[in-house]
Amino acid sequence: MSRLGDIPIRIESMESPVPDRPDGGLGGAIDAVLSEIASLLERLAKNDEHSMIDLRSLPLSQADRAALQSALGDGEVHATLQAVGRSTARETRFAGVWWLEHRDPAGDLVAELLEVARFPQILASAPDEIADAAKALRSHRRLQ
Amino acid sequence: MTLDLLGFARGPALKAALAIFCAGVVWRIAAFALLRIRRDLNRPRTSMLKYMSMGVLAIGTRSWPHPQFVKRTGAGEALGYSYHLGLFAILLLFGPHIEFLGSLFGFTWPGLPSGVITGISAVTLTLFLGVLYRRVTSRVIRMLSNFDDYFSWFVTMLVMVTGMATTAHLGARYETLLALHILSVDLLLVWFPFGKLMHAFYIFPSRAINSAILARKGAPS
Amino acid sequence: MILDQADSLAPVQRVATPEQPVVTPEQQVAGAMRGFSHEIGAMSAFRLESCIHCGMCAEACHYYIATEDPQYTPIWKVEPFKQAYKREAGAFAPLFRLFGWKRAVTADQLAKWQHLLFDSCNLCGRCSLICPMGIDVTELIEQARRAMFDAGLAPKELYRKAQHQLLTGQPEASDEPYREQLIGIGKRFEVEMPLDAVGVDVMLCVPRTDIEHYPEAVAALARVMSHLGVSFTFRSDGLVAENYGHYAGSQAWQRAISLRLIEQAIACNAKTLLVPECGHAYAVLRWEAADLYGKPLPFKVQAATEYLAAALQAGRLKLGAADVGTATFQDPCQLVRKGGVTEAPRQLMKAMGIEVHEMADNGMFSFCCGGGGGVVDIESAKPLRYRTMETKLREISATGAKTLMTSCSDCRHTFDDAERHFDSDRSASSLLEIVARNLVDEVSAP
Amino acid sequence: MSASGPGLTVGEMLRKHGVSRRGFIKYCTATASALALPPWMGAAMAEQLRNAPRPSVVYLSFQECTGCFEAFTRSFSPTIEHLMFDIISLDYDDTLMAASGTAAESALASVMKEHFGRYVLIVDGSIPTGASGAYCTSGGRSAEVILREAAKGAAVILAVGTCSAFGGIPFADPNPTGAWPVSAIVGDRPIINVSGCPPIPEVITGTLLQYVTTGSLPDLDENRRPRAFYGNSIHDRCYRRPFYDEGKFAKTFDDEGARNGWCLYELGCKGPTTYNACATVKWNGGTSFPIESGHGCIGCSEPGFWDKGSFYTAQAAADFTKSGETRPLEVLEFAGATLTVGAVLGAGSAGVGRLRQHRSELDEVAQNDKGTP
Repeated sequence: MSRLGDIPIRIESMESPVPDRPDGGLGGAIDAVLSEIASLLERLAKNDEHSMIDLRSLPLSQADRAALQSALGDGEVHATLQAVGRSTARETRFAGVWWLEHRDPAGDLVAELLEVARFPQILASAPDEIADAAKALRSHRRLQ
Repeated sequence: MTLDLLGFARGPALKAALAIFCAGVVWRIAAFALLRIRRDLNRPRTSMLKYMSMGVLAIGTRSWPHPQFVKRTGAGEALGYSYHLGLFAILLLFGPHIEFLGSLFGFTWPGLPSGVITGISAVTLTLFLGVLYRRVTSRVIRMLSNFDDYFSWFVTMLVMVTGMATTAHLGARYETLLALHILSVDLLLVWFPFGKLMHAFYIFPSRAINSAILARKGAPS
Repeated sequence: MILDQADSLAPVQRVATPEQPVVTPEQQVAGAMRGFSHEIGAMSAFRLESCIHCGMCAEACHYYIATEDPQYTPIWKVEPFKQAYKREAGAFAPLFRLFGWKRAVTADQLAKWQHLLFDSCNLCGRCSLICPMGIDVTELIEQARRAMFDAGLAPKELYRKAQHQLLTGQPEASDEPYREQLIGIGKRFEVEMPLDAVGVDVMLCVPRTDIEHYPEAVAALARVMSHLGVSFTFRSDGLVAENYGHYAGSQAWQRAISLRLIEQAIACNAKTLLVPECGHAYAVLRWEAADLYGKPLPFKVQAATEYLAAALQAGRLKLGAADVGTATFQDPCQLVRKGGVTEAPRQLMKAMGIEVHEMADNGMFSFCCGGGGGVVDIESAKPLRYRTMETKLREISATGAKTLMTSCSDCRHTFDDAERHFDSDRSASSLLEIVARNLVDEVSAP
Repeated sequence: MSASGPGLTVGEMLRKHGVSRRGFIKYCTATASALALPPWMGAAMAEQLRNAPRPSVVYLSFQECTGCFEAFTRSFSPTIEHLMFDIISLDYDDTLMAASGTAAESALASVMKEHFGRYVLIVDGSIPTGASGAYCTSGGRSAEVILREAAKGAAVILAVGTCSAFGGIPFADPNPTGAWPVSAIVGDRPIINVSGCPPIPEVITGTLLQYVTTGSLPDLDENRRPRAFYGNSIHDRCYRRPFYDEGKFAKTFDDEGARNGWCLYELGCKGPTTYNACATVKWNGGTSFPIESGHGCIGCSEPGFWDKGSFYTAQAAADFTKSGETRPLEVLEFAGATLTVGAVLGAGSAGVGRLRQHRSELDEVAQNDKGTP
């Protein structure tokens, strides 16, 4: 190897730092996540306790993620937020299990979570903002 | 300039331990090998070539008891050999160990998957406990045993346990565990020339020389 | 001193031997340490160094097998030797002394080890076969025995016989000197007994056990030699094959006793010194005599069995069918495990058409009869010896053979003694006697 | 250079900038995710921060290369702008501030007086004490004097970068400037070490954020580093770890193993002994980290990292030769020397043994007759 150009270069995927398993099979990770979701749902049903799983903290391969997505499926509600970038909250076919994606203004994914709750907390309007809104509406031109 | 425990373990401590090991081993061997050797003036029954080769052969044949003895000592020997094999597999085929030895000898060789080594370690550890159990419960072995036997066992065990803890990251941080592991190796190296661990150097020459002397008389071994 | 007198003394019938000197415990320890120190050499040190305390040797020893008493572990029998070596002579002896890793040898210890080294070891060499480190344990025990002699702790029977042999040539006094007895045996069995001839091929010696208990074996030896047409002779001044100096552990006495035979063999210009059926006499002359003599012997030393087997192979010896029924063979330890004479007796038996039923442990694995190493002469060793013998006797019965044969008069004597003790009807026969009874005359020219 | 009016809480500041509560929750959630904090922390952080006052921050640079500050300014979440404008009040930073000379000096003095006992002090770089501190001065005062003075009124000190946390490169043997870490100079104030050369930008801002959020010291390890970021070794969280467990190692930087992304342990990766968040938070907005780019960890966030031998010597390797990297020739020399010593001692022992040995007249016989056949 005499010149820099001779060094072979291969771009590795940025998306998938965890190497896909050579056999293409699914790891036990998916089963573990699903069973975790199940127990979180049970707690939600029993104690109205809501909880979250940060998908980026889990060592999931691309195949794992796709498998998880297809295992959870699609439900009735799709919500889209426009707040410092676009976000979506999608209920899966399991009621109470929500798939959240947050993107920044440039459209890059900044957080991906599963929320186990009656509805995602981020959707609720904030009390202080409601108060502000009331004030704003009162001061609206038409009501004066 | 800071010298942490790990730096000490694989730096000055290792160097001192290796120095004691090398000098001690040669010292101990030379101290008896240079004693008087009686010339055997009696006529040999076979040629020198023959009895010398019988001696070399005995290195292999003594590895397992004669059929007549297998019932009485086969299990004990099997136990002994299996944990020795385990120890050697761990020492010579575990990646980081190859790296360590490579750093001393300047060449490396392929190893086994670390998971396999972990399995071997677990088995070896169990066998090693079995060895102690046997030493304590057998009346003969207990009588023969002295500080050397127990301490040599302990030092070897220490190396194994700290090694496994290091690989499994159990009990403390990796560098602390690694330092303890290397320190235990240092201890083993220091103890080596003074105790029975020396049998590592003796076993093959002992088999060969004793058997050659017997073979010179035409006697079996 | 005793040594100097010994050479000048002609063999006499009866002498008053000086009593074994009584020594103080301090002198015992000092003597033993002197002995250990003398025995240390590269090889013995290597053997002592190599032991890994695995205890396997116990499993080869008939004393341990019979009693399961750990003290009979072969390597334990040299523990004081090991102790002395590590403390006084090993590379790190100062450390061993400083940290007390090995204690000093004590007189109490030596007294206990007298039992372990003499009463409970036949020097049979079976343990040397089992050691995974390959250590020749027996060699160490012989060395430790010599140190015990220096400590003044040789068993009194062995000491007395050794000293008697040293002074008179005979281990024991007899009503009639062995030389006259030999002539008598010749007359009784009508065999020519050439005595003190010169310029012969073969010089013969005799086990005193045979003279005292088995005269036919003495006659048989002479008969076979005459039959082979070999020129041979006995020597009045070198008659006794045994060496009690060796048993007692005195190298000086062993040397003086061996020298008698060596000098006689040289005096008659023999090409071969033939050792009759006596295991330890063979080992002492074959494997130790030259070292004590200081140079290689100018003649060959051979055991009668291997000599006869060689003659058989060469076609010089023809044997007829022996009428002994089925037989089993007791391998003398010193012949198989020290000299490799394993096939020779079997060739002879085969030539006589004897159906041999081997014992479970035969050849190189054969158990000692229990009498070897001088043990048969030690009174205090008797109870243990009989107990230990049971293993051997069981193996013999298990073969179902009619005749028990051996080629060692000490084995034979031990079995016959057991016959009386156990009140059994099994005596041992001499292979040599059976060979002598079945000589076939039409021998092809040599 | 105060970026905002004093007295406003973070929430008020945000609303002033038109950021909705949802936007802020989302922002905090993304931050928590990027910092590998538990997901509920995002919402909790948003809630707390909204009502928290914006603390005053003083940033002092000493014997350093500005790499840490460069890293600080490149934080993706929270971004430095966001942090500076919304969450903290960066009141003194000699690299960023427009003011200079006496104006800057007096700005610092007034912040220290006004916010005494409440401001956050960030220190970047080691403190040289050699030559009476002449190696690093500002306004005619040595780094040590400035630090001691600034430390007095600090609520907490963030030692950012390995130099200020553990001494770093200036502190490495032979340490010509007599450099020391902050913890060696200041003993009576709480110190949080944010080590790394440089530290991960998000770890700097995240630690700051965490302090602002909770108002108290985070859980620290024995090196006073936040466990949230320094709790795991690189090795434990490394995506190449499965290869280590399988015993698959790259042997050189351009072999098959390297191309297949195998473990870099044998190429000297210090991942097993290095505690940092590189493997989880990563660099450049979560793009990559050194191991992902094919180079082993050099252990820059550990005390004494510059003195721990070659970056390319495996962790398991022996380390006792002068070169740092053990060379077989040196080992041979070493072995030869020790073996010779052993042989001499052994021969001595044997000689003494022979002299002390008891000899009998028989030995003389054997001795005299030796050689004659």
